[in-house]
Amino acid sequence: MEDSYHITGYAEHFGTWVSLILLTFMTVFISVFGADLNTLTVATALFIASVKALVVAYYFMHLKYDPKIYRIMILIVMSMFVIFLIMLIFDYLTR
Amino acid sequence: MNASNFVEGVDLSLYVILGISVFFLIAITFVMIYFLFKYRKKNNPVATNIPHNTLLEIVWTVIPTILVLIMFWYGWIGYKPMLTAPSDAMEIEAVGQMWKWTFKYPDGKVSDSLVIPIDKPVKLNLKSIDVLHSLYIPAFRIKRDVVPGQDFMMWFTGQKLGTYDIFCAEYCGQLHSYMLSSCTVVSEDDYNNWLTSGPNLSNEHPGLTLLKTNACLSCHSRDGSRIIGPSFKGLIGRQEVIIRDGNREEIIVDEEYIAGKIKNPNTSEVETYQAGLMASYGDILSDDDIKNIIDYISTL
Amino acid sequence: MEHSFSLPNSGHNYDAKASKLGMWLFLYTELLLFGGLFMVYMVYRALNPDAFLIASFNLNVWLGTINTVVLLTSSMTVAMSITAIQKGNSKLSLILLALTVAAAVIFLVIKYFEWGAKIEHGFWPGMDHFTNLPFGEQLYFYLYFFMTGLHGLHVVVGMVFILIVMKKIKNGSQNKNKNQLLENSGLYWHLVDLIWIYLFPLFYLIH
Amino acid sequence: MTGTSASQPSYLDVTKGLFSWIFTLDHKRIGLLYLYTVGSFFLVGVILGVIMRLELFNPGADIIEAQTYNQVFTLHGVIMVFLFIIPSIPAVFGNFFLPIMLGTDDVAFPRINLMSWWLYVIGAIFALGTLIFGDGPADTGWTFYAPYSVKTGTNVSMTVLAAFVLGFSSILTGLNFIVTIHRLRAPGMGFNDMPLFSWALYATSWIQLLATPIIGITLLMILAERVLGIGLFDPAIGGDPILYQHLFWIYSHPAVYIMALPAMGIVSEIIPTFSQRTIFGYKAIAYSSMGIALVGYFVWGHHMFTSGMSGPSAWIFSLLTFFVAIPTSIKVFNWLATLYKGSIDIEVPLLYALAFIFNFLIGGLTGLVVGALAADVHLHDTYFVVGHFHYVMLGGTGFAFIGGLHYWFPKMWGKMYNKAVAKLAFAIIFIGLNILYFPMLILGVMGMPRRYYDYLPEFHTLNQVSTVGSWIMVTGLIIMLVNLFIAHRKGKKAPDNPWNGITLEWQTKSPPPLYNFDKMPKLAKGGPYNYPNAKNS
Repeated sequence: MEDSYHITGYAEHFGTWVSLILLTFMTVFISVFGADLNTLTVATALFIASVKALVVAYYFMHLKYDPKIYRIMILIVMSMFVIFLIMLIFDYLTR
Repeated sequence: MNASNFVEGVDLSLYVILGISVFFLIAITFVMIYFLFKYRKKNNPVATNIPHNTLLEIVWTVIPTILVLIMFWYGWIGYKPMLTAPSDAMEIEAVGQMWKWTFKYPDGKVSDSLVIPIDKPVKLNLKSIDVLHSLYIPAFRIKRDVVPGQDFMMWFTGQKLGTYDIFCAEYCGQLHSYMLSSCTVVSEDDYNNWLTSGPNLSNEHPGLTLLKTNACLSCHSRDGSRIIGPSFKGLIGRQEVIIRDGNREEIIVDEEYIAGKIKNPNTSEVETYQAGLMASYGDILSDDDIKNIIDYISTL
Repeated sequence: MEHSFSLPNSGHNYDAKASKLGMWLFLYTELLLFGGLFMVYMVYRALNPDAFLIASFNLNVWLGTINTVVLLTSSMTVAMSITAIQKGNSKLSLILLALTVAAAVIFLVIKYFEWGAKIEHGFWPGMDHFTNLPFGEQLYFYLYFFMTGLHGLHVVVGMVFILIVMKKIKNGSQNKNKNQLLENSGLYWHLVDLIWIYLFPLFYLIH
Repeated sequence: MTGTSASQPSYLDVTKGLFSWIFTLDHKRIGLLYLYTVGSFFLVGVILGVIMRLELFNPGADIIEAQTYNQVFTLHGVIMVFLFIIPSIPAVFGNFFLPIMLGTDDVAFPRINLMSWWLYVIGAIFALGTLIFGDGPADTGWTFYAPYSVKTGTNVSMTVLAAFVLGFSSILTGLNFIVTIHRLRAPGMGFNDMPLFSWALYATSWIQLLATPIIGITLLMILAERVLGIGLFDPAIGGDPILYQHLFWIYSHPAVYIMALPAMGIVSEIIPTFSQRTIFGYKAIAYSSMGIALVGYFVWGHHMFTSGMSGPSAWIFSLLTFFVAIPTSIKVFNWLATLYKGSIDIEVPLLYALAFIFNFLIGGLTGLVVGALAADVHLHDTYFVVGHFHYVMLGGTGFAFIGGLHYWFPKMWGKMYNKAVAKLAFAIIFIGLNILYFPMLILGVMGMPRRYYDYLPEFHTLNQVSTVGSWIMVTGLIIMLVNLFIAHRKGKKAPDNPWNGITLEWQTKSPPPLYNFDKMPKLAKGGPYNYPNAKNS
C-alpha cells in the first residue's frame, strides 16, 4: 500500500528560496527603477509573478514529484480560469 | 407589412429553429413510443446487446452539428443589424426610472409615451437614473437593457401605423409590471403636428407636472394612501419619526426638510418605510423646480 | 460494531493519497475564489488605468517587498518541516513550524501598520478623504482592502492549521509515517503565498 | 431472500434515535437526511409557486400585494435553485448510491460529508430566516442583480449569506465525490467500468467545485456593498452592474448543468435496466457528460445578449451555446437506441425516464431558440424563458429525481410501493406539467415579460390555463407522495433486485447492510450494463 515517496532535501528548498528572492528583487527593481519599459512593466511583473508561482508550485508544493494527474488537473483549472479572463475582457474591449 | 424592420429577421430565426425543433420532438417521441410497443417484454422476451455502432454515432453527431450551425447563423444575421443605427436616424432620449418611461425629443418636447413617424429610423438613447430596466416593444421584436451609468442605444423603424405596448422587461422593484408605456407610429404630418402642439399644460400646477414627469407619484400618493414612500397629502407640518445615523428623532416636516430629502434622500429614513429606494434628484431638478413642487405639495 | 467482512477499498481506511487529492481540490476552489476578485480587478483596471496607477503610489513598495520576502521564507520553512518529519526529525520540524508561525505574525503586524496608515489618512471607504477621490481610485482602494483583507484572513486560517499540526506532532499523532495533515497545511500555506505573489505586483508594482 | 450468514444489520436498524441520524457518518443515512430536507423545501417551493399561479389567475391584485408577490417569486427561486435542484440528485442519490455503485462502503471523507449536510441546514435556516428577521425576504429575484439588490430595503444580505453557505456545502459534496471516484472504486473497476450515474456525478462534481467559488465571492461583494457601503457594482459610485451579471452567470450557467447532468445520469441507469440490454454507446454518454461540463463553462454570456454585451462577444457566446446542444443530442439518440431490440418492461421508473426525455427535449429545444441571438432579443426575460427553464428543471431534473426515487425506493427501504397508483400519479403529474408550462412558452412569444405581478388582458386566457395546470400537477404530486408514504410505512417487502438490474447496488440486500456489502460484489464482465441474459449481436 505504502508507495515510496520523494523526500526533498533541505538544500533544494533553500535553493528554491534563493531563486524566489532573486525573482522578487528583480521584479521590484524593474518596477521601481526600470520606468523606461513603460507599459511592459505590467506584463513583466505578471510574467515574473507567474514564474515565481510555478517555482512555488513545482518545488515547495511538490508538484514536480507528484503523479502526473496533479499537473494535468492544475493545468486544466488554470487554463479554464485564463479563458474566463480572456472572454470577460474581450467583451469589455470590444464594446 | 411588418410592424418594424426587425420583425422579419427575428421571426425567421424563430421559425427556422422552431420548425427543426418540432420535427425532432415529434420524430423522437414517435420512435420512442414505437420501440416501447415493438420491443415490449411480451413481444421480445430476449434483448439483444448492441454496445455501439460507429457509423450511426458519427451520423448523429454530424447532423446536429450542421443544424445548430444553421440555427446560429439565422440568429446572427437577424441580430447583427440591431447593433448599429443608421446615421440618419432620429435621436430620442429614453429615460427609465422606477416606474416610468420618459421620452425626450431633440427640440425639448418631453412625453411619457413614444410617438414616432412611420418609415423613419429612430434611435433611442437609453438612460436609467436608478436601477436596471429594459425597454421592450414586443411588436417590434426589440429589447435592450437600460443600465445606469452606461450609454446604450437601440434603434428601429416603425413600418405600420398603430399603437404598440412598451414593457419593462428587466425586474426593477415593486411596481415593475406597471412600468408600461406605448409607442405610436403615425404619419409624417401627424408627427409634426404632435411635435408642435404645445405641452398639455392647461391650468395644471407646474409642481404637479414636475411630480408626474419625474415619476414621484409612483411612490408618493396625493390622497394620503400609503404606497412605497410617505404620502404628500398634509405633508407640511406633519409630525414624523425619522431615523438619522441610527437615532430615532421626531421632527415636524417643513419646506427645508423636503428640499433636503429631494436632493439627498438617503441621509435619513422615515420610520416604517424602506430607505435606499429613492435616487437623488439634486442634478435633475433645479431649485426653482423644487420650489414649485413644495408649493404644490402645500396645497394638498 | 461487529464487522465480519471489509472491502479492500474502504472509505474508513486512512488514505494519505485521498486526503492529499482532497486538499488539492480544495485549493482549486480557493484559487477560483480569489480568481473572481482578480476578474473584478482586471475589468476595473482596464476601465480606469490612470486612476489605478495614481492610487497605487499611495502604497509603500518597500513594506510590500518585505512582506513578500517574509512569506517566501515562511514557505521555505514549512516545506523544510515536511522534509524534517519525513526524515523522522520531529523536533526540527516543530522548530521550523514555529518559525513559520512567527513569519505569519510578522506579516500580519506589517499589514496592520500598513492598513492603519491608510485608514489614518482617510482611505477607508466612507471617510472624507476617500469620498473625495475619483471613482477609479475609490475602486482601487475597495479592491485593495477587500483582496488583502481576504488574504489576511487566509493567513490567519493557515496559522491556525499549523498550530493544530504542531500540537499533533508534539503528541506524536503526526509522525514519520503519517504526516498528511502536515503536508496539507503546508499546501495551504503555499497557496497563501501563491496568492500574495500575484497581489504584490498587482497592487504595489504597477508604476 | 436475504443472503449470507455473516450478515450485518441493515443501515436503518443499526442504531435508533434522532441523534444517531443527525450526527451519522453513514453515507446512506446522510443521503436520507438530504432526501427529507430537500424534499421538504421542494414542497415549500411548490406552495410558493401555487400562490404565484393563483395570483396570476386574473390580472390585477387578487390575493397578495405586488411587494409580497416579488418576495414570493424570489423565495421560490432561491429555494428551488439552492435548496432543491442543486443538491437534489447529487446529495440524495449521489450520497446514497455512489459508494454502493463503486463497490465501497462510504465516501472518501464521511465527516466532511456530514458537515456539508449541516452547512446545508444552516444555509436553509438563513434563507428562511429572512421571513422573520429584517424587512422580509429579498425582493430581487434569485439573480440578485445589482444595483437593485444593493438599494432595496428587504433582507438581501441574509439571503445572499444563505446562498454563500449553501455554495460551500455544494463544494464539499463535489470534492468528496471526486476523491471517492478517484480512490475508492472496487478493485478491477476502471473509469470506463463505472456506471454512467457515477460519470455524471463526476462531471457534476467538477462543476460544483470550480464554478461555485466564483458566485461565493460575488455574493460576498454584494454583502460588502450592502453592509460596508463598498461600491463595487453600483454605478452611482463608479461600479459596473454588467460586471456583476458576468460574475453571476459564470457560476449560474454551469450551475444549470449541476442540475441537468445527474438527471441524465439517472436516466442512463433506468433505461438499460428496463430494456434488459447494454446501453448503447457507453463511452459517448460518459464523455459527453464531461463535454457538456466543459463547454458549459464558456457560455455564460448568453444570459446577457440584451444587457449591453458587445456584438463580437455575443457572436462567440451564441456559437458556443449551440455546441452544448451536440453532446446533449448524442445522449438522447443513445437512449433511444438503447430501447431498440431491448426487452422492455414498462415500469414506473421507465415512464419517468421517458417523460424526462420528452420534457427535456422541449426544454432543450426551446433553449436553442433563446440561444439564437435574434430570437433571444425578442424572448429574453419573457415567459418563454420561464417556460423553458421549468421544462428543463422540473420536467427534466424533477422527473429524473422522482423517477430515481421510484427506481431505488425498494433498495433504500426494502419496501415496494403500489405500482398502479404510482402510474396514475405519473400520468397526472405529466399532464399537469405540460398544461402548466406549455402556455408559458406561448405567452412569451406573445411578449409577456417575466416577473410580472399584473398583466394586460390579452394574456388572460393562457394564464388561467397555466394556473389550472398547476392544480393538476399538485394533485399528482400529492398522490405520488401519499403512495410512497404508505409504502414506506407498510409496503410489501421488496426483493433485493426487483428490476433485475446488474449494477452493484442490486447485488446487496434491500435495505443495504451497514457497510453496504456482506461479500465482495462481482463486477459484470464487459462493462457495467452487459446483461448476461441478452443475445449478443
